[in-house]
This record gives sequence, C-alpha cells and structure tokens, in this order.
Amino acid sequence: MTELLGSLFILASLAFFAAGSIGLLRLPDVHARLHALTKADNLGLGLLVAGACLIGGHLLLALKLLLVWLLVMFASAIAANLIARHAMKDGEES
Amino acid sequence: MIDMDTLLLTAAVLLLVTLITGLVRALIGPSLQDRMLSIQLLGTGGVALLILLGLLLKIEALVDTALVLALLAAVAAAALTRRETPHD
Amino acid sequence: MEITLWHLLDSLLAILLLGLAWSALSGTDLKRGVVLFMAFGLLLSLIWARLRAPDLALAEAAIGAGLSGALLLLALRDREKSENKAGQPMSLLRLATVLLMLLLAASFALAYVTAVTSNTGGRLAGLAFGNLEQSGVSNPVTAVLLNFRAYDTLLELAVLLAATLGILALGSERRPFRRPGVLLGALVTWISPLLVIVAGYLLWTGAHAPGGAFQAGALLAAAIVMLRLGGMTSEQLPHQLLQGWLLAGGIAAFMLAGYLATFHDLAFLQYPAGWAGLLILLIESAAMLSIALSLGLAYLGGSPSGWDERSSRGKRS
Amino acid sequence: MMLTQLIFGIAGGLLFAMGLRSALIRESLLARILAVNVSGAGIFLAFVAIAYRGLEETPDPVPHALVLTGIVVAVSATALALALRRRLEEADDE
Repeated sequence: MTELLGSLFILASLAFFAAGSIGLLRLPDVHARLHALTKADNLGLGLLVAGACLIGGHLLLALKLLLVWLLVMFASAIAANLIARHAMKDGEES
Repeated sequence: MIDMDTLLLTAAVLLLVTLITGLVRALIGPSLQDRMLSIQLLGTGGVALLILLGLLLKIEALVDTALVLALLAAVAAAALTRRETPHD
Repeated sequence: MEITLWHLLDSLLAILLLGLAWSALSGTDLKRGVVLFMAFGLLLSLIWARLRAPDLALAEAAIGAGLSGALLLLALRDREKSENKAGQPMSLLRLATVLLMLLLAASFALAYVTAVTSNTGGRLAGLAFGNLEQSGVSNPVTAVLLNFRAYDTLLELAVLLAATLGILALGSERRPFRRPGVLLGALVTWISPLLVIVAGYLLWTGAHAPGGAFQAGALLAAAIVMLRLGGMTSEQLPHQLLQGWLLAGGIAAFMLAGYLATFHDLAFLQYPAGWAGLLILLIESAAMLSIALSLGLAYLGGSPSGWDERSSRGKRS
Repeated sequence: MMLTQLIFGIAGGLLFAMGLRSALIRESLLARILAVNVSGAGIFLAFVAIAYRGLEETPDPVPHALVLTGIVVAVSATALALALRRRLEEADDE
C-alpha cells in the first residue's frame, strides 16, 4: 500500500517537473521563466521526496531526503532572487 | 500491475526528458541569466534524478550525493551572480 | 545484447552530455562557454551515479559543478586584448588537426575495446576485493586509494602541492569582493557551515561508504569559496605559518605513516596489522585539510596579500 | 561488452576528440583550458565505463580511484593554468 502511494507521488512529481521545463522553454522573459522553474521544480522535488520516503522505508533515509529537500528549497529561493537581480541590473545597463 | 523498478525507471527516463526540454533554453539563450537558470534546473532536477537512481540501483550514498549537489548548486548560483569589485 | 529502458536512459544521458560539451566549446562568447561547462560538470556527476561510482559522483558534484566553475568565472574577469572573444580557429591547422583526430580516435577506440573485452581488468579488481578485509576500511575505493595504491595517492598529493606552490609563486591574490548584500550574506552564513559539517561527515563515512579525503577536501574548499564570495579577506585565513603546515600536512602524515611501517620490518607504506584503519583516518584528515587549503588558495588566485611582508607579519591593518 | 559500456565508451571517445580539437585550434587560452577539461572528462568517462560491471554488480574500484585522483589533479592543473594565464596578461601589459 505504501509503495503504491509512493509511486503515485513520484508520478505526480513528474507533472510538476514537466510544467517547470515547459515554462522555462515557453515563457517570454527571464523573470517569468524563473518563476515557472523554481516554483514548479521545488514542488515536484517535494512530491518525489515524499514518494521516495514511502518506498525507501527506513527513518534515517527519510530524514536525509527531507533535509535535502529543505536545503534545495532554501538555496533555490535565494538563487532565484540573485538571478532575478542580476537580470534586472543587466536590464538597467542596456 | 507493473513492478516497482520498471515504474521508477520509467519515471527516471521521463524526468530526464523534461530536463533535456528545459536545457534547450540554456542552449538557445538568449540572455546569460537564461543559461544560469539551466544550472538551477539541473541542480533541482539532478537531485531528483539522483534520488531515483539511488532507489533503482540500491546505492544509499546517492542521497549524500544529492545533498552535496544541492549545496554546490547554491555555491554555483552565488559565484555566477557575484558582480565585479569596484576597482578590479 | 538485449535493449532495455536502461539503455534509453544511458543514451539520453550521453547525448545530453555531448550536446552540452559541444555548445560549451563552440561559439565565441566565453562567458556562455563557462556557464555551459558548469552544467556539463553537474551532468557528469549524474552519469557517475548511473555508472555505480558514487565516490566519483560526490567528488564531481563538489568539483565539476562548483569549484571549477567558480575558478573559471573569476578568470573571465582577466580581460586580455586578444581574448575578449574566443577567437576564430586557425585555418592552417585545420586539416592537420582533422587527420590527428582521426588517428587518435582510432587508437582510443582500439584501447577501449581491448580494455573492456580482455580479462586483465578483472584481475586487479579481484585482488582489491580479495584483500579488502586486511585494508582497514570497507569502502573498496578508499582501500585502493589509501592502502593498495597508496604510492599513487602520495604522489598525487605532491602534484597538488606543486600546483599550489606554482600558483603562489605566480603572483598575489585577487582583490577580495565587496561586502555582500542581505541575500548573498544569508546564503553564505547558512551554506558555509553546512559545507563544513558535510565535509566532516564524508571524511568519517569514507571508511565504509562512499566519501573520503578528496570529497571532504573539495567540500571544505567550496566553503572557502563561499566565504570568499561573501567578502572574506586573506587576513581571515589561519596564520601564514599554520597555512604552510596545513599545505604540507597531507604529504607529511602520509610519509610518517609510511616510515612507521619500516620500523616494524614492513615495506614503506605497508601499514602494521590492526593499525591500518586508524592510520588511514589520520592520513585522510591531514590530506583533507591540505586539499581544502590548496584549492582554497587557488581560488584566491595567488599568494595572500601580506605573505611577502614577512617583517610586518601580524601587524597588518 | 555491455551496451551501456559501448554507449558511454563512444561518448567518452567523442568528448576526448572534441576537446582535443578545440584545444588545438582555438586561439583563446581560456577556451583552450575549457577544452582540455572536456577532453579529460572524456578519458574519465571511458575509465568509468570500463570499470562498470552491470546493474547489480559492484564495479572495479581501481579505475574509480584513478579517476578520483584525476578529477582533483585536473582542477588543480586548471587553477595553475588560469594563474599562468593571468600572469601572462600582466606581463603583456608591462
């Protein structure tokens, strides 16, 4: 049962990753693409981590996976901001 | 009902396809920031792929690799966006 | 050969890797090349994971994706007249290069097929696995690095030291960065200690699981890079004398452990029975610090300011 | 030979040739340093593909150890090359 639930989570996460990638490819400018990518991919990773925790079984692995997810969220939130500011400064110069 | 490994492997392939789709943006650009975004994409998507590979190949240490990749993606973002010093 | 979904995954990874390499190398915009090269390093780490080489995946995640990229990004700031653009290929060399490439590609293919199909590759692996129990560690890669082929690793540390001495001799460090904004500052204060903790974890776990001195050293170096990006100056590094000891420490610990064996009527670098595990941990700790400081000083770009003013040591403002 | 080894072996060979070609015909030193790194990655890839033994098998640790030291030597050599390049520019300016 937990394995089935886990695989459902993983399949659902793929939809988010796909949305992120399509957004990155199709949206008109850097800021819009940034927004699509970081939001969708972090949610996708969260679902995937939840699925992997259910499938992988033991507690230590689950804790590590959770740590990875929190770290990615924190880092990509700041990285997204830094890239957006970088893009804005370039916009002012040109 | 298909077995777990096939399902995870299919998920890994599909994930890689979405990563490739996103990376097209890195190749066509046009701006430098678009290319930086592709590193963000490979960072998050790479962590996801490492977790899947860890489950598939039964190597738990790949979760450690995912942790390191997440940390270094942050270092890369900081290095990429740091502007010049005033008198350099 | 049965074709499965795994081979589809492998092909996609390989094609993506080649695509990134091609676009990193072609084109005249060097900044674009460097950013794509960083993506290339990230992907390479995933490929090591796929090929069941987690030790390499860890090292590549730290070095290929982070350190090399950071070094190259700094180098982009050194503008040279002829180098603002990547430059057009020299036409004269083209034909000769193509011929050379064909020759090299043929010999590469021959060497590769021989290596994969002949049985000699299996013999060394068998030796390594057969003696794993006596090596003092249970991670086979660490056993090869620090025990079976310890000579190689000792000399590798010497190469690293030589490269660092070269960098130190070539000039003084780059100007430090300005104080960072709130966001970058927060990133630095959070990520640097995490990098240090994970480095310690990898050093410890390297005895029985993927990890070890190289991965840990690279992560510590990444911490130095992060602090440097956050405005660290070379005054905040340890004292010059201590830096010298740390740089040479990896080799020194290795040599001492090697000579210890000769007092027990063993060969150089042949660890006494029962002591291997402890000795390996001590060597690895010293090697980690050497590697970290070497790569950290490489990121500074030269000898820290103040190193040449020996008399005024300790009195810098 | 396994198909996986063939795929990554070919990729390694192509990377090696691609990198070497760029290293020879490019004028910019930085582009050459990049190219040598790509070329080296091709060799590493071939080594790791040789070490690969299959999905369930533990691979040969000897090539892994060689490549691990190789990665670290490559980054320190790159750093030395970049320092030389910087010194060269300063010498040109004088």
